[in-house]
Amino acid sequence: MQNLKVDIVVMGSGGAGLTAAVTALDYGASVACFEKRPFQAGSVSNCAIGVTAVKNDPRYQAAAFNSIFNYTNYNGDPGVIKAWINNTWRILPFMDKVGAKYKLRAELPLEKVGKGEAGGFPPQTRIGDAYYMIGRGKGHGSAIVALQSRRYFEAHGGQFFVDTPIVDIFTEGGKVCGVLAKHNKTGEEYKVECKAVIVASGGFGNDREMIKKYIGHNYTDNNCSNGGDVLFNFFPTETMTGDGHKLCWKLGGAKGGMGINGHNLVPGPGIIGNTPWIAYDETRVMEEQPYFWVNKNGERFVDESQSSNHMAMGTSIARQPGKMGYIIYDDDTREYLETHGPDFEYFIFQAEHLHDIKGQFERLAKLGNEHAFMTDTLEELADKAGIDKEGLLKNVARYNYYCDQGRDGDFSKDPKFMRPVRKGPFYALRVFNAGYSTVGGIKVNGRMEVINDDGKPIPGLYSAGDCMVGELWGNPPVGGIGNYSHALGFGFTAADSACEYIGIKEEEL
Amino acid sequence: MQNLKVDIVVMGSGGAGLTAAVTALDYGASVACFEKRPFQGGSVSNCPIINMAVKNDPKYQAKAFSSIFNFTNYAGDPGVIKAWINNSWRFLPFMDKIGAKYALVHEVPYEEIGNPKDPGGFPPETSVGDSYFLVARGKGHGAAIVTLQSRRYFESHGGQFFVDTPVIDILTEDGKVSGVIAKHNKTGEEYHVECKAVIVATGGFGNDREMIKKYIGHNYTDNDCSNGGDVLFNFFPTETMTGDGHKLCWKLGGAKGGMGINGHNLVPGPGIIGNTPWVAFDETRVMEEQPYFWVNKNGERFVDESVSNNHMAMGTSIARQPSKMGYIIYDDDTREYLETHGPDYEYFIFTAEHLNDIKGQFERLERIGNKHAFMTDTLEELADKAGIDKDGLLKNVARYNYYCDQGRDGDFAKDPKFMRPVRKGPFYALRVFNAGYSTVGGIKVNGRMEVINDDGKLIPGLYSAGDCMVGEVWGNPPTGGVGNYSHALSFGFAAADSACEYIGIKEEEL
Amino acid sequence: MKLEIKDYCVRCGMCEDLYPEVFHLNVPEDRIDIKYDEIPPELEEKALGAIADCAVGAIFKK
Amino acid sequence: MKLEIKDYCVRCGMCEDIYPDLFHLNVPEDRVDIKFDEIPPELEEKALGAIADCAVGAIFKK
Repeated sequence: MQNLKVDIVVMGSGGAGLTAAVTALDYGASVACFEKRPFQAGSVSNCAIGVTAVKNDPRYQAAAFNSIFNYTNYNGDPGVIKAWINNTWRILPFMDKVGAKYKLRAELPLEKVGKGEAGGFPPQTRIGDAYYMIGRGKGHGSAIVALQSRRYFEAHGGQFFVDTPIVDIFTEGGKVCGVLAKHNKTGEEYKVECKAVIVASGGFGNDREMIKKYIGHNYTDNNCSNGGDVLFNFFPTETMTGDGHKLCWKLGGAKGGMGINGHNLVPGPGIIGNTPWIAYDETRVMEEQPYFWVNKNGERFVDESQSSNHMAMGTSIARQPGKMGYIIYDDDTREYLETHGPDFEYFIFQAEHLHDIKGQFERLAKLGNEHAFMTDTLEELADKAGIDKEGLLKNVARYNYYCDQGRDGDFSKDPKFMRPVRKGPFYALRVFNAGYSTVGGIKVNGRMEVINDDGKPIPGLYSAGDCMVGELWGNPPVGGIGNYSHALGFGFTAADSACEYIGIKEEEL
Repeated sequence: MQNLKVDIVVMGSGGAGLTAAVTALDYGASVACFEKRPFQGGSVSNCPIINMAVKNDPKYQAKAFSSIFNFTNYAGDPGVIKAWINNSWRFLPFMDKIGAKYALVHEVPYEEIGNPKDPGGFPPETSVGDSYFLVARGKGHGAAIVTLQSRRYFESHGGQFFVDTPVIDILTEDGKVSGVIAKHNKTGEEYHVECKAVIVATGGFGNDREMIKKYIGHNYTDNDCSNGGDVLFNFFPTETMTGDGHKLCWKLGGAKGGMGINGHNLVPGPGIIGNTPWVAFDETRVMEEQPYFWVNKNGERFVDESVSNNHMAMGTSIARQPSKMGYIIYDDDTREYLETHGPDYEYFIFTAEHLNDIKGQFERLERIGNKHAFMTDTLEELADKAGIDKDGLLKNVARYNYYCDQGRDGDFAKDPKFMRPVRKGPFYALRVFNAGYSTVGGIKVNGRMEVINDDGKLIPGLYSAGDCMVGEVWGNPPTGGVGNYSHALSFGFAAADSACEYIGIKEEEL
Repeated sequence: MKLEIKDYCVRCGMCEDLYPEVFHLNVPEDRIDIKYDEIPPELEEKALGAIADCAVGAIFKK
Repeated sequence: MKLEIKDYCVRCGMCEDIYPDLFHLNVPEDRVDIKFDEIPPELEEKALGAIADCAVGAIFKK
């Protein structure tokens, strides 16, 4: 048993945890950061390449705040929304400080805040300047930011423990007073006395019961074979079990809104790897095209010009029976994709033209992928893909009628994306929701203080990152809601509040 | 026991039920409409005075559709949204047909669809169509005339209308709707009706406490909010809205759709609200809409108060606060400002240039025992009397006054022109709850108003329209500000179209 | 003067809001009660007001 | 040529995605396994590729 005494303990070393740890350290607090896995970075080790930063200018911040609060149908907590938006400018000096490089990708003029063109995200959520983080090799920038934050933290007196999850948080007279951590391999216990704890333990993508109970989805493997409907493949681990949620709830913390951040994906061998950047084939690009989507009953369920909008597709697929959708091409469109090229670009794989789609489908079949189909007739496609035959034939005829008329009588889709589904062979992809991580569950206020059902803070208990970001939305939609700047903005805020609480920093009004 | 045979039975005679009944009749169907209460009108007997209609032009309809679908964070059912928007123009010829008058009050130019210059009390993305005033009689509200005239048209064109006779069961034969059983409330007379299709238009379940708690998480309360409850259904004083249609559809395998509360924030208790929202007993409604200083039970601000007249914003924000209540607090300077300069926001039902003798109104409310309006000399006293956390209130008032003196809102970026400090006693406060006009949603339907099961498959012959299914417009409806008379009308048209196509007396227009 | 209320009255309760001395919205029985069989002379003017103000014109002189 | 992986490797599994013949992401053990103690000559070029491509530069020649 080791005994320690620090001002602040941080639980988790992802985007939010390390940002809070470094920020608190620089205010002069003594900080210990406990990481359950053998390394730093949490879920940002595997994804984020860009970040949003709203200018440190009240006009931009007010426009961004109103756009987001309105867009959540006012379900989001305005204090939490403000904490994110008003602290994103700090990302740039933070990256300079820890030595991570970035470059401006697109500046957003004031009049365009929340009103940009749609692209892959709802216009109301495009609220700040877009920066691209410079990664190393074929990797993604956020892994470097996390690594450099850890190096800075350790070099400036921060105590960093890997393989050592926090197993309990202690209180005295209702106030946080310490934690107990335990090394995964050696079993060594660390009894830490502290004044404040910042819980930054991320999502609970590996806890099947929590996913079913709180989000209503069934966890499944990468092949979506066990009748499940959400896979957490982007972030291949088995450690995300909501430890922070359980401890905060045990201490009386209320349950906040919960959802899934990720986006729609064709599962199964030959399509997805460990990290989303590596394209085994061009299904990711084919799935983003604004052509013809149906559900299990063969019915269209969305204006397909939203196909590249991950919130629109994630939420729409989650509403369909079996929580799955199919995108179907005929041979003319297959040829169009190979000659003219795709209408929508998928921002990760830029492909002018697609290549030998027939060959790619044959390869997937050879690898045993059960979610890509190539058939000569629609009847055969219905049988093989498990789509209601009568529904499919009726709705393909209806859609072709509208294509010939050059208007979409059902969902007012832009006629230029109306491609009939007529000439075999037919190509179809079955698409599920892929969770990158779960979002939300720990209820906090705008100071990142963990609050109970009565809105009262639990003194000394703070939270930041995926585990609390549901409060930004209230009842989070499915998909397309993740933003690396959340983790950073909330990390800064949690550190500020904790340092004000322990009395080493004044609150700036 | 009476036996009848008709093509279509309509359950309920509110805005959606009577619109469906009249529309089906005009397609040539034989229709019987069964109303549980002794009269027609349902929940529109007591409210709407304005209706929205999107022009019958694909360009306008497409823009309106995407504005709404986007605003629901894509949780709304696009087919249902389309059925609402693309049928809303049919309101105009329908009104002419039944002899009810209307007047255009605001035309929305194409570029302002979902992006109005002045959003008024609603989220900008939801103002998507032209607004028409429903010409009313006396001091009443236009919708009551529309349903009365619809009933008269229905009865005079061969429709069979039964009052005091709720449908108590829907019968099926090998999975298809085949009839209903209805029973007169007073005589006990039973009606066995053979039919091919049933349109369930039974509205909300505002009087079923268990359903409200279980499906929406609110606690029903009386008009004084005295039993610790947090939502009152005062606008529509009845005891009959018990979700009969929901229960029958669910029994037949219909899936549960999104459910919420349509209504808006209100100060409860005697002297403030009457039976109908049109009659102002005093000026609290106007005071409550002003963009000044709101706090929750812990004394914390919880919203950018410039949305105070936005009923979805305030309803949803209040629903998120502890005990689902909020307080709007004025000091004496602002009281005087309201009496001299007049309110910054106009409440579209009570247009008051200046408020009058606010002190006297609060004294009157106290005299008649209203427990939700407070007038005190000090903030400490206000905290005690109103049940607000004292140091939370004092701390946050000081913080707010600091920002007022600086002319900037560091918390929610409120427009500085609405930053009025809370400094000079006496202080006036109103405790505000969510008032449900009705519940919304619960019966899951597709874009053809066909009731569907969890697998998305339809129950042949079973349709639904109106408040009982409108949750599908939203997916997970926000609290408040979600009601729109045009929902009832459009879904009534759509349900009648689909039912008449199903029984083969009408072709589907693609 | 006697008053009667037609069956198509929509029970909105506005008559009680405006003329509480003459009308009462009886929610349990789902109807409007007129407080006097014979309207006293001093309330006759209010009764005429109610006839004019009723949302659906369901109040008549019997 | 021998390879080693530093402790700050973020287990993103990209090395397995690009060079499956050299690396395997061992999810239960939460580490990346190198498939050869001594890298065969025909795979040395790929090993150098992995060193360059690693997201956090955690792959080194021992």
